[in-house]
Amino acid sequence: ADEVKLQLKWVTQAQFAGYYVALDQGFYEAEDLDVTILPGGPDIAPTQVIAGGGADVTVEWMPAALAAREKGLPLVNIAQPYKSSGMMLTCWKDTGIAAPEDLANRTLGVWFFGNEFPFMSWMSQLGISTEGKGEKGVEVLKQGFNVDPLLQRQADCISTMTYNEYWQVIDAGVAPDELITFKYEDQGVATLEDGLYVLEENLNDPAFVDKMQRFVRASMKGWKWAEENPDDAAEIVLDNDASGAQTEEHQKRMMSEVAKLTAGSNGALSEADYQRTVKTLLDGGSSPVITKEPEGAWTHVITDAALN
Amino acid sequence: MMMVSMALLVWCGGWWLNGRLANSPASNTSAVKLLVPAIFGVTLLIVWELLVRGLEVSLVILPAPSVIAARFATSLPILWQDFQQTILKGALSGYIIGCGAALLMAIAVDRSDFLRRGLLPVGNFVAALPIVGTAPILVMWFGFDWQSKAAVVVVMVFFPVLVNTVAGLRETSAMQRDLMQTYAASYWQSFFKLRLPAALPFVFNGLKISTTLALVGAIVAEFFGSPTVGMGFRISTSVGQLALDMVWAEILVAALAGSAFYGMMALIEKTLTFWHPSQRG
Amino acid sequence: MNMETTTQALNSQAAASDITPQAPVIEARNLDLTFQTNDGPVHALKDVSLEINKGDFVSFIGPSGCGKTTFLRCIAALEQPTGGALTVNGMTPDEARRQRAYGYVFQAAGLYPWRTIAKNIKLPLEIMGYSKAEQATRVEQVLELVELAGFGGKYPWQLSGGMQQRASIARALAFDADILLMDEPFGALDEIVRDHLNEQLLKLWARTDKTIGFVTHSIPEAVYLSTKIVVMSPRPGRIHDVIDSPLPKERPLDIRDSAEFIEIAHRVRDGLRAGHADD
Amino acid sequence: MNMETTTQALNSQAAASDITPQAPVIEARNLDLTFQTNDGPVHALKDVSLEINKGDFVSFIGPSGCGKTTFLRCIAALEQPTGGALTVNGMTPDEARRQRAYGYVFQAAGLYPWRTIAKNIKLPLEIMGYSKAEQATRVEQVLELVELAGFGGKYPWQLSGGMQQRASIARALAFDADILLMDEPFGALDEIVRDHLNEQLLKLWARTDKTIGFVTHSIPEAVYLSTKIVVMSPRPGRIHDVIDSPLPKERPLDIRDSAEFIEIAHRVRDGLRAGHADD
Amino acid sequence: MKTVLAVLSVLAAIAVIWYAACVPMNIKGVLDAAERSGAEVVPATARERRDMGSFGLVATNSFAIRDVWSQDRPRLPAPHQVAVELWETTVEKKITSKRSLIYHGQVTLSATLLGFVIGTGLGILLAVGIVHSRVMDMSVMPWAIVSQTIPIIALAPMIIVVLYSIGVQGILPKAVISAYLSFFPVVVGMVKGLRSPDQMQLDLLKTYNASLGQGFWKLRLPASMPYLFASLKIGIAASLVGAIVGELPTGAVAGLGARLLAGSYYGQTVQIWSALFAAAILAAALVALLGVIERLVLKRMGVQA
Ligand SMILES: Nc1ncnc2c1ncn2[C@@H]1O[C@H](COP(=O)(O)OP(=O)(O)OP(=O)(O)O)[C@@H](O)[C@H]1O
Ligand SMILES: Nc1ncnc2c1ncn2[C@@H]1O[C@H](COP(=O)(O)OP(=O)(O)OP(=O)(O)O)[C@@H](O)[C@H]1O
Ligand SMILES: Cc1ncc(C[n+]2csc(CCO)c2C)c(N)n1
Ligand SMILES: [Mg+2]
Ligand SMILES: [Mg+2]
Repeated sequence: ADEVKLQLKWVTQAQFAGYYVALDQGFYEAEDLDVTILPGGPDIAPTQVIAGGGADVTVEWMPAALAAREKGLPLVNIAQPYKSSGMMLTCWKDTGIAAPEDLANRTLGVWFFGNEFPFMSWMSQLGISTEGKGEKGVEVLKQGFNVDPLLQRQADCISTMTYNEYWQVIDAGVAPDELITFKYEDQGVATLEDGLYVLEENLNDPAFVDKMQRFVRASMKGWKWAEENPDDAAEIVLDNDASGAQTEEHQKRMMSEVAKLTAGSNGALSEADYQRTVKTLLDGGSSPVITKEPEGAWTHVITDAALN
Repeated sequence: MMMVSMALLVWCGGWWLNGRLANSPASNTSAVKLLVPAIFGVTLLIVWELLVRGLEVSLVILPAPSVIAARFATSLPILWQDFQQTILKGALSGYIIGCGAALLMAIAVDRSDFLRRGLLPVGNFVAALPIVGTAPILVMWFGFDWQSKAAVVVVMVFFPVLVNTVAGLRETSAMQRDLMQTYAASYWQSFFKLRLPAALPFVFNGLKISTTLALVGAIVAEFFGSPTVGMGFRISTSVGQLALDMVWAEILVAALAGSAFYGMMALIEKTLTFWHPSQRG
Repeated sequence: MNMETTTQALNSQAAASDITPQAPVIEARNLDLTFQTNDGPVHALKDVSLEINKGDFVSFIGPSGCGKTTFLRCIAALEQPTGGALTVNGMTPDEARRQRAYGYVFQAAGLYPWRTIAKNIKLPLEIMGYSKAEQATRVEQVLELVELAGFGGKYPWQLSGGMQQRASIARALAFDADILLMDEPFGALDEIVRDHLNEQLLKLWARTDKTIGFVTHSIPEAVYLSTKIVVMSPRPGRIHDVIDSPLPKERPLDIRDSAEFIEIAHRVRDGLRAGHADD
Repeated sequence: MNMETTTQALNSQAAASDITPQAPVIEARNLDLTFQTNDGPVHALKDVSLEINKGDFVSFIGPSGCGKTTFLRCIAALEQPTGGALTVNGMTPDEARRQRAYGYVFQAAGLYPWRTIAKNIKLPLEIMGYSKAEQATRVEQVLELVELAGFGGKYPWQLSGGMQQRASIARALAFDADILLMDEPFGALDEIVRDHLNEQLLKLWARTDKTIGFVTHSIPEAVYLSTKIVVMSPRPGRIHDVIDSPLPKERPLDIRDSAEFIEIAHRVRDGLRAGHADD
Repeated sequence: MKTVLAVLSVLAAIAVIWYAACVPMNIKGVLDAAERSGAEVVPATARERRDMGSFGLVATNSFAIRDVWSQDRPRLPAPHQVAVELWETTVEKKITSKRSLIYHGQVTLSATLLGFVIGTGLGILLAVGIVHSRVMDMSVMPWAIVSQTIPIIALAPMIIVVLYSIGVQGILPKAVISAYLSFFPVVVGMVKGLRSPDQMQLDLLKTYNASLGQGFWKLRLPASMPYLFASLKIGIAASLVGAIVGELPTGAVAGLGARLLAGSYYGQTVQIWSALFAAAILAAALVALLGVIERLVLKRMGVQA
C-alpha cells in the first residue's frame, strides 16, 4: 500500500470527520492507501510541516496557504471539501453592537497564527483600523484557545466557528438571544477553509498524482458518508481522539454543523469561490495578506480524475 | 557539498584557534576571555550559514543567520515595541515583584522554624507546576495585557529566590552565630550584620536563575493570549505566517536581553559578594 | 605601642565593677552536660565544680574531647548545662551575656569575610551602640595592641592565619568585657609570635584586672600565663586536677627556665598523662 | 651562620649512605620562586641552596609564610621554581614524581570522605597497580604501624582528628616511596598524642632508612626528630640557618631534658627570633 | 513528625485562603447564571456587573455565595472540585482509558524519562569536557547560559518540524525538548561538583603520578556525587516541563500537556487544575525518588548524612 501522511490543521474533532471516517471505514484501504492522520494543535503550522517533509498533504485554510505561497512555499490546492466558511464574530448583544459598523471602538478577540487574514480583510473593508481603540479603530486581542475572553467579558466579541466555539459559549450557559453573530459568509468576506494542499513540485510525479487521486476519492467518500451518518461519524472521531477531551454531545453537534459547510462541495474547488477568496485577501488594506494575484495555486487535475 | 565540507573546515579552524588562545599565556586576560566565546559563537554562525546554504534548507524551516540579521536590521521598530511590551513591562515588573516578595517571605520563613518546615515542601510542589498550565489560568485572571505576563513571571521566579534565600540565611557557621550571641545582638542586628551578607551569594544564585526564567515566562505567557504586540505574540504569529526570519530575530532579541540581564545580575553579584571565595578566583 | 589611654579607660571600668570582692566571678557546682547525639548520649561534662575569682587567669588543659570548649561555652551561655549550678557575677550565664559581660575568642578566627579588619573589630562596638568617634579610637587602639596597625583596611583573606587570629583577639578586646574567654587562641601561630602574644596578653591582664579563661594544648603556655591551671580528662569530661600557680604576676619570658616553672610543668604533664591513661 | 660545619657534616653523611655515596638525594642550588598574584609578585623562595642525603631527617622551621610548604612542594614537583636548579635522585623533580618517589603528608589529613580508612590507604596502591593481595597485606601492616588496626572499616568522620592524621600518614607509608615529605603533620594534635607519634615516626625512620622532609612549628619537635634542622625566614623566603644535630639516632623521649638538646633548641630559637626581626 | 505537622497546617491555611478566594473570583459567573435562571441580582445586568468590584457584588448578593464552590466552569475551582476530578480521573477510570490521568501521566512520564536520560548524559559529558579542557570551558559555558534564555516554546515547534523532516517522530522529539531543558542544570551542577575537590586532594593524586582517568574515577566523580544529585533533582523537574511543552506542538494527542491544552481549549478549568496537580505530583514523586536513590548511593559511599 502507498503511504500517505495527512497533517490536520487542528486537534482531532468532527471538523475532520471525513478523513477519520475514510480511515475507519476502510475507504483508504480499498484504494490501496496506508494513511496516517497527524493531528494539529495550537503550535503547529501545517504549512511548515509539509515544507519540512513531515506530511504529504495537509488541511489548511486558503489565506494561510496563499500567504505561504507568496513566502516562497509553493502550495497547491488539490481539493476543497468545504464549500463555505464557518467563521464568525460572536458578540454580546448587551454591549449595543447591532451591525458591523458598531464594532468600532470595541475590544475584539481574534485568532492569529495565520488565521487572522480574513479578519484583517474584513476590517479594512469596513474602514476600521486594528491599531487600537478609537472612532474608527478597534482594540485587537490575540485570542487564546478558548471562549473565556467573551465569558469573562474581557472582549466584546470573539472569533468563533459555527461548528465549535459558538457552541462552547452556549454550553457555558449563555442563551443564543444574548448574543449577536456576524458570519463572514454573510459579510461577503468569506475565505475558503479546510482545503487539501500539497507541494507543487510533487505534482510533477505521476505516482504522487495517482496517489492523491485515490486519496481525494476516498476522502470525499468519507465526507459524504459522514454527512449521511453524522452521529456515527462523530463516534468514529471520538474513537480516534487520544486526548480523551472531546465529548460525544459536542462532537455530534459539531458534525451536524460541519455537514452544512461541506454539503455544497463534491471536492472540486469552485473557481468562483477561489476568485472571491483572492479578492478578499487582496483588499487587505494597508498590510494585505497577498500583494498580487497568485498563479498556479490550485489544480483540478486531481479532482477531475478522482471524481469521474 | 562544497559548503558542507567548508563548514567542517571552519568548525575545526575555530576550535584550533580557540585551543591556541585558551592555552596561551595570555589566556587569563579579559580580552581573551571575551574573544574565545566570541570566536566560538562566530564559528557556530558561519557553520550554520554554510550548512543551510549547502544543504539548501528551506527558508521556512531554518533561515540562515544572514537572513535573520537582515530581518533584524529592518525590523528594529517592531522589535523595540515588542521588547518594551514583553521585557520591560512584563518580565521586569514581574521579576521585581516576584523577587521582592520572595525576599520578604524568606525573612518571615527564616524567623519561624514552623513556617520553614511547612512552607518549603509546599513551595517546592507549587514550583513544579508547569508554566504551560498556569499561564492560561493567569491570562484568564489578569487579562491580556502585560499584567498577566508579570503574574506568570512572579509565579516562576518566586520559589527559586525563596528557596535560595532561605538556604542562604541558614548558611552562617555556628561560630559566626555564637559570636553574635556573646554580643547579645538583637535579631535585626544579627540579620543585617551577619545573616544577610552571608546569604548574598545564595540570594544571587536565585536572582540569576530567575533572570532567564522571567524572560522565558513572559514570552511563553503571550502564547496564551496577548495584545497584538509582544515578543511571544510576534513569534507565534510569525510562525503561522512562515516568517521564520522574524521568529529568529525575536529569539535573538530574547537571547541578547537574557544575556544582558544575566550579565547585569552577575556584575552586581561580583561587586556585592567580592569577598566570597567563588568570586576571588 | 602606647596603651595608656586604653589602660585608663579599662581601669576605670574595672574599678567600677569591683563591687563584691569576696564572691567568685564564676562559680560552677556539680555541673553536668550530656549531648544527645545519633550515636547515643555523650557525657561532655561530669560533676564539674570550680571557682574563679576576679582577676584570675585560668588555663584549661586536657586531651582532645575532654570538654574544655564545652565548659567555656557554658560560661558564655552558648550551651545549657543539663545539671548542676553555674553563676557568673551572681547571675545566670544568660543574664550575664545580656549584660555583655564576655569577650569570646574562638579557636578559629571567625572573621566576617565581607568586612575589613577594622570593620570586623568595629562589629561588637556597633552592636553595643558605641558612638562613631569612640568606635574609631578603640579600633585604632586595639589594632596597635595586636600589632596590626596599618592593616585595618585589608580583608581577612588578605592576611595570614596568624594575623587573622590576632585580629579576632583585637575584636574581643575592643569592648569592655569583664571576662575574657579564649579557646585555643594561639593554636595556629608559630612559637615566636606565640611567645610575643603571650607577653602582650599578660601585660594586658595585669593592667586591666580582667578575669580570663584560656584553653590551650601547650603545657609551657599554660604554666607561663596562669594563676590557676585546670587539668581535665575525657570520657566523661571532668576536672582531674586544679593547680594554683605560685609564680608572681610579673613574668619575664625567661621565667620558663626557672625551677619552679619546670616543676609546675611536670605536675601538669603528669596530670595530662594520667588523663590519657584513663582512656 | 656557619656553612662550613654544614658542608662537613654533609660530606660525612654522604659517605655513610650506601647506593650513590657521592650524590645527595635532593639538591637545590639557588632556587628561586616568585608567585604572580593580584597584589603583585610574592617572592616565596629566594636563593635557596640545600643538600639532603639519603636517610636524612630534615626539619624545616620558620615563621608563617617563610616558604616551608613551598619548598616541599617544589621537591614534590607540585610547584615549578622560577629560577635555580633542583634535582631529586639526579633527576628533575617531575621525573622523580613519575617514578613515584614521594610520599606526601599534607597539613590537613585530606582523607576522601567517601572511602573507609582502609580504602583511603589503598588509594595509592590501586593507582600504582599493586595486586589485590599485596594491597590487603600492606594496608594491614601500616594500619598496625600507626595503631589504627581495627579501624580500617570506619569512615574518616567517625574518627577523631588525631586518628585521621595518623591514617593519612599510613597512606603515605603504604607504598615504597624513598622520600617522605610531611607538612606539619602533627599540628592539630595535643602534646601527649604528639609525643607518641614522634616516637613512632623515629622508629619507622630508623627501620626503613627513608629520607624525610618535615615541616613543623614546634622547636622541641624539630630538635627531637631531626638530623638536620633548616631555619627559614620570610619575605623573601630564604634559609637562615642549617643546624646539624649531634644527637644519636636512638632517642628516648627524655633526651629532651638533656643539655645537648636544650642547647640546640636555643640555637633554633635564636635563629627563629632573628628571622622574625628581619620583618 | 514536626515537619508533617507543619506541612499539614500550611496546607490547611492554604485551603482556607483558597476557599475564601473562590468567593470574589467566581461571584460574577455565579451571578450571571443566577440572572439567567431568573433570580433577583443586584445590579441586574451583566453589563453593569462587569464594571463592578467583586467584593461589592458579594456584599449586594450574599445569597449567591454558596454557589461559588460548585460552578461548572469556575474561574477558580474549589479544592474539593479539583480533588474529586483527580480522584475520578485516576482511581475511578481504567488505566487504559483516554480519560485516565494515569494513562496520560504515563505518556508524559516516558518522554520525561527518555529526555532526562539524554539531557543528563549530555550534561555530564559537557561538564567532563569543560572541567578537563580549558577551550571547552571558555567557549561553551557562556553559550550554555545563552541557550537557556531562548524561549523553548518558540523553538519547540521548529525542533519538531526539523525532526519530522528527517523522519524522527513519536516520543523522541518530545524527549529532545525535555533534554534541552534538563541538560543545563546538570552541566552547571556537575562542573561545580567535578571541580569541588580542593587543591590538596588533587596534589595528593599528583604525588602518586595518577593518570587523568584515575583522577576522574577516584576523586572527581565521587566528590561530585552530592552536586550531581542536587542538579538531577532540578533536571528532572525541568525535564517534565519540557515533555509537557513538547506535547503541545506534537499534536497534543496524549499526555498531561494534551490534557492541559484540551482543558484550556474547552474552558474546563477543573480539568486544567487537576492536570496541573497531576504534573506537580508526578514531579514531586520523581524528585522524591531521586532523593531516595541519593540517600542510598551516598550511604553506600559512606558520606555522612
Ligand atoms: N554540639 C555537640 N553535639 C554533640 N556532641 C558534642 C557537641 N559538642 C561537643 N561534643 C562532644 O563533647 C565532648 C567534649 O567536646 P569539647 O569540644 O568540649 O572538647 P575539647 O576539650 O574542647 O576538645 P578539643 O581540644 O579537641 O577542642 C566531645 O566528645 C565532643 O565530641
Ligand atoms: N599559590 C600561591 N599563590 C600565591 N602566593 C602563594 C601561593 N602559595 C604560597 N604563596 C605565598 O608564598 C609565601 C610562602 O608560603 P608557604 O605556604 O610556603 O609558607 P609556609 O612557610 O608554609 O607558611 P605556614 O607556616 O603558614 O604554612 C607566602 O607569602 C604565601 O602567601
Ligand atoms: C492558537 C489558535 N490558533 C488558531 C485557532 C483557530 N483555528 C484553527 S483550526 C480551527 C477550527 C477549530 O474549531 C480554529 C478555530 C485557534 N483556535 N487557536
Ligand atoms: Mg575545643
Ligand atoms: Mg605551610
